[in-house]
Amino acid sequence: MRFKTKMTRLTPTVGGLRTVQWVSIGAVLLAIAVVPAQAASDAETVYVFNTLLFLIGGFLVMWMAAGFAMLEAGLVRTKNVAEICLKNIGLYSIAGLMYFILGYNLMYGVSEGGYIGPFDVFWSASEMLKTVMVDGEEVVQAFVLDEAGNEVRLEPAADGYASSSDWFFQMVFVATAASIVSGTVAERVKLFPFFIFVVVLTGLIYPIQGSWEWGAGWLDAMGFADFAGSTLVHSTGGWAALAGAMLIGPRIGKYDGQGRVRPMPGSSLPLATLGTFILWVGWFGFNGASQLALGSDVNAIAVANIFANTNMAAAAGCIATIGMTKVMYQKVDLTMALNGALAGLVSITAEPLTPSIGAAVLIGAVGGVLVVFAVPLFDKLKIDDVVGALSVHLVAGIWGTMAVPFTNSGTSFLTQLIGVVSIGAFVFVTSYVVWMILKVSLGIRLSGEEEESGSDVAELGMEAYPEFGRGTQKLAS
Amino acid sequence: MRFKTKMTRLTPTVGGLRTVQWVSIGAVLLAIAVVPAQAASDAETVYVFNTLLFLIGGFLVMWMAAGFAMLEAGLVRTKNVAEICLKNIGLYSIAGLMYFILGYNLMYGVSEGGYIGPFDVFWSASEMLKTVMVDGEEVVQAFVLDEAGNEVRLEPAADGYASSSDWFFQMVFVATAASIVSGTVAERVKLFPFFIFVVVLTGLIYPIQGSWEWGAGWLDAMGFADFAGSTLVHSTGGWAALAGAMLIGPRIGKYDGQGRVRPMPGSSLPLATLGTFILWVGWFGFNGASQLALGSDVNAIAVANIFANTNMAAAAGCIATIGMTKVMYQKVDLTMALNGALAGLVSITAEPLTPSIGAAVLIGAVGGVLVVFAVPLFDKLKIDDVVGALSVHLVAGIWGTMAVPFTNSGTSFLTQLIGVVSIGAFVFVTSYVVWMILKVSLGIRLSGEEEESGSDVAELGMEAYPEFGRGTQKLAS
Amino acid sequence: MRFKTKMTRLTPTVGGLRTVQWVSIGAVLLAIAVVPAQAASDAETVYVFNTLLFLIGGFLVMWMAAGFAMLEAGLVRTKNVAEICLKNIGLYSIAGLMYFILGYNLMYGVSEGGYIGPFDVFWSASEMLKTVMVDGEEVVQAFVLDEAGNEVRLEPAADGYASSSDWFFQMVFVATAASIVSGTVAERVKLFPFFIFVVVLTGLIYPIQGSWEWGAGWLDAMGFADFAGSTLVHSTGGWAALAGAMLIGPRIGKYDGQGRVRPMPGSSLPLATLGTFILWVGWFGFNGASQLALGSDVNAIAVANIFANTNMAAAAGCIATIGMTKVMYQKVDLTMALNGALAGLVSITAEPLTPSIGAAVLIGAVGGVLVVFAVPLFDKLKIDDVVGALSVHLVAGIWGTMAVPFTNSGTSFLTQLIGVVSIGAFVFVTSYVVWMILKVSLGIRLSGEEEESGSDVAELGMEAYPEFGRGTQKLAS
Amino acid sequence: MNLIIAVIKPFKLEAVREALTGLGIAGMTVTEVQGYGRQKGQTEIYRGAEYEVSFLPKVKIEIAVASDMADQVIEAIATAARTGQIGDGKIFCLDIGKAVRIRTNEAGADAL
Amino acid sequence: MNLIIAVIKPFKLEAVREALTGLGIAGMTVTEVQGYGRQKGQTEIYRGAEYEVSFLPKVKIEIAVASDMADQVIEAIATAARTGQIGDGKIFCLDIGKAVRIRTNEAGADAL
Amino acid sequence: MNLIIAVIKPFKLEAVREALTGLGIAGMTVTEVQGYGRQKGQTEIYRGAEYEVSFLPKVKIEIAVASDMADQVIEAIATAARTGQIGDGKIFCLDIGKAVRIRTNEAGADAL
Ligand SMILES: Nc1ncnc2c1ncn2[C@@H]1O[C@H](COP(=O)(O)OP(=O)(O)O)[C@@H](O)[C@H]1O
Ligand SMILES: Nc1ncnc2c1ncn2[C@@H]1O[C@H](COP(=O)(O)OP(=O)(O)O)[C@@H](O)[C@H]1O
Ligand SMILES: Nc1ncnc2c1ncn2[C@@H]1O[C@H](COP(=O)(O)OP(=O)(O)O)[C@@H](O)[C@H]1O
Repeated sequence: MRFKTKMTRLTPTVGGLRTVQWVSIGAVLLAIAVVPAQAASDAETVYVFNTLLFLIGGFLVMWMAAGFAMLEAGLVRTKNVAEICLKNIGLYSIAGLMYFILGYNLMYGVSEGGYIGPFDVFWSASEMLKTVMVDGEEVVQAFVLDEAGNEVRLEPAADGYASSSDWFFQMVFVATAASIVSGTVAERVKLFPFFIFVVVLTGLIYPIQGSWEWGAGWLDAMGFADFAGSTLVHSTGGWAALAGAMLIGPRIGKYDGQGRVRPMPGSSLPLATLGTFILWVGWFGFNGASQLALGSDVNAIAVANIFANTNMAAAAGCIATIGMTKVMYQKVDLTMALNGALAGLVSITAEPLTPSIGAAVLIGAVGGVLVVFAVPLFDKLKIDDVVGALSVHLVAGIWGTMAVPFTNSGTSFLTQLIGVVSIGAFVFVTSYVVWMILKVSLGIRLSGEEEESGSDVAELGMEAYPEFGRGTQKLAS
Repeated sequence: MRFKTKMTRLTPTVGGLRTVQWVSIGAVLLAIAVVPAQAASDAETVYVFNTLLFLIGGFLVMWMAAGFAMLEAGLVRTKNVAEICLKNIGLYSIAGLMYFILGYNLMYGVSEGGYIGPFDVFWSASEMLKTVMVDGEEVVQAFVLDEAGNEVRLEPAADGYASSSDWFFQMVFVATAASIVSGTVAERVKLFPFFIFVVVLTGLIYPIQGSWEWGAGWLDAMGFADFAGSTLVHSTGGWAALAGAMLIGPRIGKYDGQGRVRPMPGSSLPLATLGTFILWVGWFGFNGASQLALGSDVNAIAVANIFANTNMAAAAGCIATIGMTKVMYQKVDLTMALNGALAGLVSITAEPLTPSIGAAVLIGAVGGVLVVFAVPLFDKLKIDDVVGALSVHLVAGIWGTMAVPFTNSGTSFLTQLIGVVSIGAFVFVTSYVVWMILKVSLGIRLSGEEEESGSDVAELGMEAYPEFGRGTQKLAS
Repeated sequence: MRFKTKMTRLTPTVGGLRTVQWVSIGAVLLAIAVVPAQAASDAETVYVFNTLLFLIGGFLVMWMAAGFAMLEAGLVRTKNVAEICLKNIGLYSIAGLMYFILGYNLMYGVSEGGYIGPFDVFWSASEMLKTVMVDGEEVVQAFVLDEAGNEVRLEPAADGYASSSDWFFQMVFVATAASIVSGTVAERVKLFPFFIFVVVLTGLIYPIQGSWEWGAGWLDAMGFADFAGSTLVHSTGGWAALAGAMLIGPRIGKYDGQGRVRPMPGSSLPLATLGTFILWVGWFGFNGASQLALGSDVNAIAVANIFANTNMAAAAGCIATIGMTKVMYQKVDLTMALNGALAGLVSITAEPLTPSIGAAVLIGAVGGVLVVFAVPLFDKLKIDDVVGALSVHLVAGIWGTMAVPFTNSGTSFLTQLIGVVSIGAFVFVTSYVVWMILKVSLGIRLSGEEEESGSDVAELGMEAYPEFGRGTQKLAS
Repeated sequence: MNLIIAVIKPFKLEAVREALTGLGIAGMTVTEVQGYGRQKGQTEIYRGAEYEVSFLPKVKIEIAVASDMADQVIEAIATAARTGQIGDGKIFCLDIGKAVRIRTNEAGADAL
Repeated sequence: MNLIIAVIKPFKLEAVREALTGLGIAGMTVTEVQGYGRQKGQTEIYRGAEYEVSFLPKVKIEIAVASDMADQVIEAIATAARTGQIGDGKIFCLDIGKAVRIRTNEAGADAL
Repeated sequence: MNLIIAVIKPFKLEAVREALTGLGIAGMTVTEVQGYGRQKGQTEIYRGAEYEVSFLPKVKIEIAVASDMADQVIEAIATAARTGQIGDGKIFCLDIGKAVRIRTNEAGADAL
């Protein structure tokens, strides 16, 4: 979980490199506490640094919503591009609203070691800014409620960061999980049932499983480690997507009578590339700010190491995929290379701090290799995953989580497995139930005719590229 | 205005939510002053934080220029895409140059409570970096001029931030106002007359009205509040665009003989979506850094609250528009959803600090709803606004400004109205005059033939997507 | 080089503007050293600020990789778009891996005034994070090795920044140089030979020449100045590209029998525009964080000035190009305007700190003008530079480097010339040799048939926009 | 039966479609094409090099009609598509040997 | 020889191609077109304004065949392209005076 | 009059246009098409699944000419478009019953 320091010491695991001793630092509060006797002003500086880290990380992760939108827009066919754009901006909006209404309190209000948090509606910031008179001058000061419910002046040292900055940062993560789902079930899912699923996922499913680890619930108590969410965010999105894909079935014509796969190439590979780059840059916020603290040498070093590891895992995932596809198909598959970079990112997300760069490279490369095998495998199972989200987020998410003990000796494979399985089971089952209810009530799939004419025309009544050829207008100029 | 703390206390206005008491913090200087007895080094830390806030905010707002370019490129027809790209990068460049030559001095050199600033050309930074000998070693130190014109060593405590960082941040705002205009008059305006208009807008019109509020002129003295520019930036751009649209007339064929609207769908909805996401992420800089200070707990909390409110207003605007269009047209209009998110952002811009998240949601949602009605309304008035900039920036800008008193009790509806009307009148009238002069002199509109073949060929002699179909070259190979 | 303060004093060179006295600040270590008697906590704050500057600068420069990808994807023909996307994400990945394996140690391990660094493989961070017992509580602390090889607790004051943050920042620069090459030789170079060239460029050529200046080698000792890499990064990329372009020859049909140029317009100007905006925003990191320090008033001012100058040089380059093309061709060439903005950025990169804004405008404008003449000149020489990278990065890079003495009086034209020539000669010759070896061994050019059907089909077996027309599938539905 | 092929300026498509609907013509097939003719293409500039764009965007309409309607249809298209400016386009009339409506297998004039 | 022009629904292209290959037809040329006919286009909405999209995406196939194959080919296309729904399209058969294979200069039926 | 329809490799368009201009042919209409024939399409791979792209990009040229020019034109196209490689394309010649220049209403050979 994110609020206590892991007190574990690591032994270096990658030979041959100049290795260093790492310790996973998960938290700010203790780190602050241990800095010897600081003056008030210093605690305030740390407070500002921590807040700033959340805000920078937050806008970077928010930017990932654009990355998912572009990646998915590039990988669906032209007739579904406008609708996938709408789904992505819509689900990002819904995720924020649900996390405000229900999610955050549910996730971070859980009791220590607990299983489910309180259903308190409407999150609000814990600080109050007030004007008070100091030496005859009006001054703005921050207040909080103490345990007795009295307003007391905020002591930055005792707090860590502005509560809204943390809320903002946690909120953008929820949207990531939801974005994963939209890519898998694209081109055939009905718009509003999909949005309803997002409401449940972001308001209930995600926060409940999230509370187990980051909310200091039972998985955290057990020693499970998932630094920035290989399992909590990426696999969670993947499991929810898998349940959806199984219930909704493949796109018309995707698998022919003899079980052969008929590729349905996406509309625009440069958009897909752009989306991948956006996700990559956003991931620095995703992993880096998950250190949750910046205002000390130790935390600054940690964030810097995370940046370097995150980048190198992605680079290794990308190169591994380029090499693998060249070897296997004699040609290099760009869409696989994009997925490979993303798989590298997902893989390192469970533990971006403790690996040396060399270890990060290995972890990311394995993630990339996994994608090359996972994509055809899902096709063999006739699970039609339009953008490869299952291979990238679910498979590499599991790999990344299971790989944590290689570099973080405070963790164990068993505990990691328990975490992966319990979260997977919970998310898959609840998602399956929700998709099923939607299927039998509203229906989750477009009619065959709608699917064939495209979801853009069916759901939006518009086209993504409405001009015919080079721009002859359907209506006179 | 941005340089003094508003000493007002707010009463919570949104029932049902756990409300907190907010106070709008507009400034750094006082905030610094009130921190009890700080050592010099602490003031320097604050100075660095404040500068950093401007720089981060500045590059985020600069990035919005790309957002406007993509949004507009996606919403014009193919034959005008290259030219709108040129217009956007050109206007951003012009805005910076004019603000350097004239604008900044005009805007921030105004006397307190005044109406117009000095026409001093060429802004320059106020600090000088010099090498001096200290204890036999060469050291770089910063100097400023004191009131007597003598060079004195910079005391960070007394200053607040590097002057260039503030200049940079204010400069990028000007470009935003100009970008709004380009979207409305797109597809028919002549390139160079448009650029001349931008010169006047960014060098004179924007800075003069801006000085009234942010330059501590008469509107600020009166108590008008516009935190980050719903009126000063967005409505200003909107009024200038409206004047242009009225004088230039609608595109050929937009309204038929019986007053019916003939839709002219844009060339690429994924580009428009990308543009919207870019604007959204840039807006965290737009609103967040308008706090103008970061280096204290109070300011850090304020910036964090602004981030959260900004995001949630956009999310609410987007969802409100999705819901409204579904109800009204049975289909969801993606372009409206994009406009809705932007309207949410514009709405919260006048006061992103004092609302609770719940209030921000409501303010943004109303902005989104307004767009759904404003777009057809402008069409009914035969004001042809290609990208919906009037609905988003003018209408939601007015709404956002008028909504400030709901959450900021230090403001009044009357003063807000005075601000909206006076700035609106000034900008509309001066813009109208400038457009009119351009119309009768150079002409502002492409010939019918040029418009029909497209501004790309007419003005640039090139095409945005020059290849025919899948890439047969017009010239061999 | 980047690690010592330049102790030079400048005399203002641009008349007419309110000029100030500037001093180039290149470094953190000394700047920290001279701050009078700071408490430990303050040094830690500075340490965090410096690290943060690298991290923010680093992700902005990383984002430039997306900018190059989009710029190049927009300027190649449709049949080569997917492959250029692959090249860009691949080269960015390779650059990081090579810099980790070899480059960084080679570049920054050089002896003072030296010519070549050590071939130590695998860079690793110099700090170790460890858990220790303090007053009975477990605390994480950072340790480093002292000269005797003993672990000692890290004293932030003596260090400056987290080593990984510096590594990350330097690493993303390498990719920039490689990106330049891909644009010039696009549409005809074979994929894997290109990647092999990138391996050598980023692992050997770039780090060796980089060590001469930023590694404190002989050019630095001589007084050569290149703040953020007009020569070290941009011209280096340009020379490597020039060697490649000369050996690979022009695209089929680019120059006809009579030496006339046959334009081959790029596939998508909005993508090229987006790429340019991405590069522009990334450049704030490129130049701004090259100050290498943030934690003092002097450094904050310096970074702020750099931001302002960087922006204004780009704006001036863009406007200069718009004006020039309008005058020369009666039409404005968007692709030139994009190149002009980039040329402004490259021009100011050698010295973004000492110029006043007015001087920055002039430096950038000259860069823009140069591009307008350089592009047809390279065509006259039958050097086929698909995206104009030679004109932008090589020509403007030389100009920017030679212009440093105009505003930085601690430099001389002669030394600048020596730097430009020696790095140019080294990079051109070594690149030429590598390209030549590749040419005679693997071959560097696609067959005529492959080039005509496009590198997408030849190398990737896929198409960037695989759908025919408005989305009829080649395979049913 | 005849197949009438008309190459017209793109922005005249709607006018032509309306004129034909006025004649009771229920169907047509439209293709985006590039035309080369007396109307000169524009000179475009790309990165300092001028070049002639010799092909201009046109729209090709194909209409199958009963032979007795052919002249009327040609007349209607010509009138609706005419601007009097160079580049207005051409109309060609060909014979159709056989026509079939796929849905119903109707043949001949009934298929139209 | 005949030139058979068929306008069909895009997603039927593959089925038609297979049917023709079954008949031993070795070549065809396909164009993306817009069709107007009895099948009504959908109503689209753009920024609050509804409009009728009267043209629908279709695919046009042109096949040159020896005259004795013509009826068989028409039949095969009609069968493969039929959904029974409105908008299935048309087949027209024209006479070809002369055919040449560019590569070899073969003429007549040998060119096909 | 004849309508000559030629399907050629895209990169031969310019050579054909020049050859025809050399014959005094003032106009033509060009369409981007997909061709299926003896020339096999490439195998493409998408996410681990191989598939045959059976259609290849071609360009279709339509030229209306006076009948006495037809053979000359066919000859010129064939020569200019020939690479000798498989996939060079076909030329078909059809009869035109009537031709009209929209701008002037000129008919017959004058319309061309
Ligand atoms: N001989 C021809 N065969 C086929 N199409 C032609 C021919 N001549 C002209 N066209 C088509 O008609 C269009 C208009 O012809 P053009 O000579 O430019 O002007 P006009 O229609 O005024 O005679 C051309 O762009 C081309 O598409
Ligand atoms: N008279 C015509 N000439 C040329 N093409 C036609 C004609 N009528 C119809 N078409 C083409 O056939 C398509 C289908 O025709 P339509 O009338 O919609 O349905 P159906 O095929 O069931 O009769 C149209 O979209 C159009 O492309
Ligand atoms: N029977 C046909 N009818 C119409 N077009 C054809 C026919 N056969 C071939 N084509 C067109 O000619 C092109 C070239 O034909 P192909 O058989 O590949 O090679 P070749 O031209 O060498 O005979 C095809 O791609 C197709 O567009």
